[in-house]
Amino acid sequence: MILDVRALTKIFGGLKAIEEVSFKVRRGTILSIIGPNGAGKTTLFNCLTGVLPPTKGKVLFEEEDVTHKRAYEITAKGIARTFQNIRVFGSMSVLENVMIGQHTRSKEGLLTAIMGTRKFLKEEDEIKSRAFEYLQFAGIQDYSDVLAGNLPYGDQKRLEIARALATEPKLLLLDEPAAGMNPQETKELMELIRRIREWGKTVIIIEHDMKVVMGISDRIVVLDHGVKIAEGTPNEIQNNPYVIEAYLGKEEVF
Amino acid sequence: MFLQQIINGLTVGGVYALIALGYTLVYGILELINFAHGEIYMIGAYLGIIFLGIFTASGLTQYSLFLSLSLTVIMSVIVCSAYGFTVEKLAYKPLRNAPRLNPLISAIGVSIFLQNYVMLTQGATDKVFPHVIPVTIIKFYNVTMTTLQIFIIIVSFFLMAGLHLFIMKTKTGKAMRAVAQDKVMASLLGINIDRIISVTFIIGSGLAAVAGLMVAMYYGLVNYSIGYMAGIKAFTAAVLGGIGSIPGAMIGGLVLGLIESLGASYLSSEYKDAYAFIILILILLVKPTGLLGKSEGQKP
Amino acid sequence: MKKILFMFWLSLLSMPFTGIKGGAYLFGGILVSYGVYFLLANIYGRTKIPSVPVNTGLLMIALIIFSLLLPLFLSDYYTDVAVLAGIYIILALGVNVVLGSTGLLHLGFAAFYGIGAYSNALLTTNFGLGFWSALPLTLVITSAAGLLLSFPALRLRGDYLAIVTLGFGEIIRLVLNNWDSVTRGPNGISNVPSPFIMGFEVGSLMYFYYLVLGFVLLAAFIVNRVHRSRTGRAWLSIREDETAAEAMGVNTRKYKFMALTFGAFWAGLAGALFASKMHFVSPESFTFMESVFVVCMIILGGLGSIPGVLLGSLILVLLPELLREFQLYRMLALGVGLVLMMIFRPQGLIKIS
Amino acid sequence: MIRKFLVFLFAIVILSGCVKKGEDVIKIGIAGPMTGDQAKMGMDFRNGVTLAVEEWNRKGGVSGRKIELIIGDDQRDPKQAVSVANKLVTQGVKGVIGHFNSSCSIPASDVYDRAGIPMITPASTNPQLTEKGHYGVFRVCGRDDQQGKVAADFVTRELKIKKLAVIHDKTTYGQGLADEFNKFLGGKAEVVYYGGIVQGDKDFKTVLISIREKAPELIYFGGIYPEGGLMVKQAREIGMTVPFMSGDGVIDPKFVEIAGAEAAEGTYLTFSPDPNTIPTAKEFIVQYTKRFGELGPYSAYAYDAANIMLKAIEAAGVTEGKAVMDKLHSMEFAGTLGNIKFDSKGDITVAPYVVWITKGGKFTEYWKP
Repeated sequence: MILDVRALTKIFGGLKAIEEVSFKVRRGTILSIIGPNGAGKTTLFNCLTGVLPPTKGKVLFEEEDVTHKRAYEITAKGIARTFQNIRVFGSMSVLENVMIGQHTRSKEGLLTAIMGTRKFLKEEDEIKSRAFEYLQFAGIQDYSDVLAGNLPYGDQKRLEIARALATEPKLLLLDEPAAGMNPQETKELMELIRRIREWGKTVIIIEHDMKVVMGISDRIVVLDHGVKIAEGTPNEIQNNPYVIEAYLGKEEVF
Repeated sequence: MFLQQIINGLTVGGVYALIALGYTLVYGILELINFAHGEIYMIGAYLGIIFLGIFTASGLTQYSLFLSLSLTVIMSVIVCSAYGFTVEKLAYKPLRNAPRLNPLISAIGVSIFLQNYVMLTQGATDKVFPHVIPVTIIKFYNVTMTTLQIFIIIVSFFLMAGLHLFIMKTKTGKAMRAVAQDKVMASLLGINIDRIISVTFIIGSGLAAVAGLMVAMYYGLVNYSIGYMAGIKAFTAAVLGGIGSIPGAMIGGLVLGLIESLGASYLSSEYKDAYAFIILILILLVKPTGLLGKSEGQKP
Repeated sequence: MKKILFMFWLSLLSMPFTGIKGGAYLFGGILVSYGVYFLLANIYGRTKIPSVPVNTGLLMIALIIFSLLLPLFLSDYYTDVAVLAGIYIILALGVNVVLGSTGLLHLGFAAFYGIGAYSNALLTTNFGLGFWSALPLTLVITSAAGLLLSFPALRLRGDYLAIVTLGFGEIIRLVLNNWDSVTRGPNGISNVPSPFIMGFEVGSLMYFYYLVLGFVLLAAFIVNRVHRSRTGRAWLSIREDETAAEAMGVNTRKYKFMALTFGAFWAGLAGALFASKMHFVSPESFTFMESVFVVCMIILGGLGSIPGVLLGSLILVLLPELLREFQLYRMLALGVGLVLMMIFRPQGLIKIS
Repeated sequence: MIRKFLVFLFAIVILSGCVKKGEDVIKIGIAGPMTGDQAKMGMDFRNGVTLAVEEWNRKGGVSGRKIELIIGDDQRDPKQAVSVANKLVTQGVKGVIGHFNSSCSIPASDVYDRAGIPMITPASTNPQLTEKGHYGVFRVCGRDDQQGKVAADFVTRELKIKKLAVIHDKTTYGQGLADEFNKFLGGKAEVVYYGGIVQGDKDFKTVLISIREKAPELIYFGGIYPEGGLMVKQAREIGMTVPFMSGDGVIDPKFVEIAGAEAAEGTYLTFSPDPNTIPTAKEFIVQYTKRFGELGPYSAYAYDAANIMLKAIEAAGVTEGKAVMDKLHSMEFAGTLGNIKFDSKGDITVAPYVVWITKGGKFTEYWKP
């Protein structure tokens, strides 16, 4: 088990955004989290990555309690994420964006930078070349000097993934990566996610596009009103009566 | 002596509270610290002197002091509200979707502009409010106060209560609360956001004009630089009470006035201006939501 | 038509202050200037200021040579202005780290500037230290002050930070004005000595110019290096999106600490130079307007861009000196300029490269 | 943009080199707060100097050379003062009348000293200015310690007051004056309250209430008229009837206007003797009022300072700084306010202060030491 979530609860001023959610993720698999809007999926991500402190419950990452760690510490331990609404660093270049991802994997500080020591220069070079590799992996190496804010939408999504990968995570959380993409882009994205898994990373995805979910997931967790109502393989979920009920009348899913 | 200081503090605090309401209203709706609000108050004070001067010159004051003063108040409030309205349209509206820092800097620009605009047109020296209002000193036991002081305290409370009712009971007031809660939702419900924002600026500026007028009458002296310090202190009052909360602004203003009065008399009068800042920093560190503020659900 | 109505509205508003005649003049003035603007905009075919591609390397070398030769053919007066500009550049570079790179709107930088100036003045006049032996101490003191303020600053975002730093600046100024036994209150401290270099007094303006120039180059060099390092990137990411930065593994608290301390460091240097140049410090030099002035320099030049800081500081220091006759209108223009910049060109005159 | 800017810079450099110094005129600098909140003081002061210079020019100038006035605006900001001083020096002034505020004169005097240019201030009363030991610094007004002494003498000898309060506005001038006053009381009267207020503040009731508790027989205020006026007004509003006393910074018609004639009644102020009572000043007052209207408190001093500077230049025969300073130190001058002779520090030898009183909204001379 790479991730073990135990009875995680988050309350916003009386409102339970997620309640007693528990699940486990096996190393090297893809887990999807689905559920209607407002089911608490993004809040769950925020609690897992330390963006929000959970009210109750525990998060174990590689058997280590990371529940109340701050976001950057969790990133350093090996969990990276993308955001639902794109959050690239708009007025920095694409390459610089990915170089930020390398932050926890490098260590040179202020003084060596000022003096321009050989060690510092070597590290900068390494960061740059590695960042470039991630850009290549995500297929946006041609835009490395473009300001991230000027990229087309789909490429910004790819950039977010490249940036998250640059933190060298063991577990990658993707928040609605296919939202707003056309079918061609979605197909390429699924390909990219598969390659990430082949690379030995574990992936958790929040996604509405059921083609994506059913196509690549090993397991699926379903949330509704902050509560986990089902968990299983794509096949099991498709036939789960609770899930069908939760979705019924809201969206035509299947 | 203590009681005397309290009355003094209430007078000053009432004025702070009126200005603080303007900050709180705007912050509630736009999440913008309207740095220029202090200057609007200063403009209100100047307008009072200017209009009263015009009425005196035209003989109205000699004919009826009450009529002349009422007209002065009405005119000052109208013109001052127009200033607030125009400032919003010119300097903040184009920036509504910009990063948060931009409207704040724009507000600082407006503040610098208005200050120097008044300095250039009205001169840098102090303006004296004409001695037309008869001031009676009231004394009981050890405490002395003037009729003007009582007037200021009463008017402040009256206006604050009025505003509270307006926000709670009227349709526009309810719309204002809705916009403050959630702009997107409010516009979906058919509320004209631009109009509500304009109304907010007009009300805030009108209250600031009254505060300016009362200060001009009370101290009898106005200059172009009074807006800065008063603005900062009123903002402190708003934060102290919990920014966005109307009763909070009132209580914050009064508390700040009292703290200043007592601090200046029992600690040191040289550091009088520092008390507001020290309180501000402490409040923001210890209880950023202020005395009456509700803690909002944090969203990243 | 709508525009003309709007101009009429503006002049109507101004009438209580300017009188009817003044309001009419204002109306005419706005109308004419709008006409001129309209004409010019039509001639150039577009209304936006084009961004300038700058070959920084070559330009920098040219600028350095130019500034080295400058005092040889400048009068004392303009050398004096140039020295002041240099001091402001160092100060602005410091503020740029905090505001430009990290995106923290700090409105109390005059406090660090003042602490630097007073530390230098006190150490040299009271303890008989020279400029050079006082300098490291001054820098430590100001950096420590920067560190101290970052504790409250860390917990606050955006506009709250602005107002708290403003308060901090005012408190420091009040302390400088009221702590008579140390700062001599409003009288200020006079007879601050000039720096000595190898037993040789840098009293003359021209030598002081070179001293300041040296520090400016050093500051620009160091800030530029840091700007392009891992630390600089972390700062930028905080400015762009604090939550995303934290999620990318940047310890935002630590880097804000560093930015505030590093920024205060340069403000301290600028203050020390200011004290030994003026031979005199008093609390009046470290007001809120001073902080705003420096922020304006950075906004004018372009947030986060070092050439922008240089340009912004030069414009804001030189223009008022050149147009002393228009002194009265300087602040008026500054206010309007800030608003216009925010609306039409928030990225500053020089685009971030 | 950058390129244009560089061209612009070059143009300035070339232009500044082209400005030829007209050798047929003598340039005299005048520096003070010409804009800002003390612009009125600056204007009075400028008018006085202008009048003197015009008279000289009508007579044909100094040694046949006309006088040209160059005006510097320090906005009462010490930093601006240094900048203005440098500008005046560069423009080749041979002497400076100014600055107005002590906080400006003190740092600016360093600049003039370095350039070897004499300066005469008509209004900076802080002792520090001439205590620095610059050879070329003079003042035609008194010093705060002289003023403070006169006030202290008046309080202890004439009013025989035993208990008093001292307030100041925390400025170089106000605090300096209050401290000197305090010093010269020499324990002959008990100071029951001593403290500062914030310049620019409008509410002094809190301080006054604290003072009221101590029941002093007099309140001495070191500061200028806006705060002075408000303080007197507010003291009356909380029922205090004690007399106030202050210095030359308060003696301004606006003081009465702010406080109201009734509240201001009986306020003592130290200032130079009334020029209207001095025979030598008669001609000056007529000329000044004809041209500029009412006399400002420092107009006569400004007029005298300019005359003294020009007389010294004429006597020296050259405009070279050292020679002029020598003359300033050695000569005796007939000023409108009496004969003036400078001591080795550059101060006038006779302390000119008297006590005035506010009566019926006007200031009148009341007591001579």
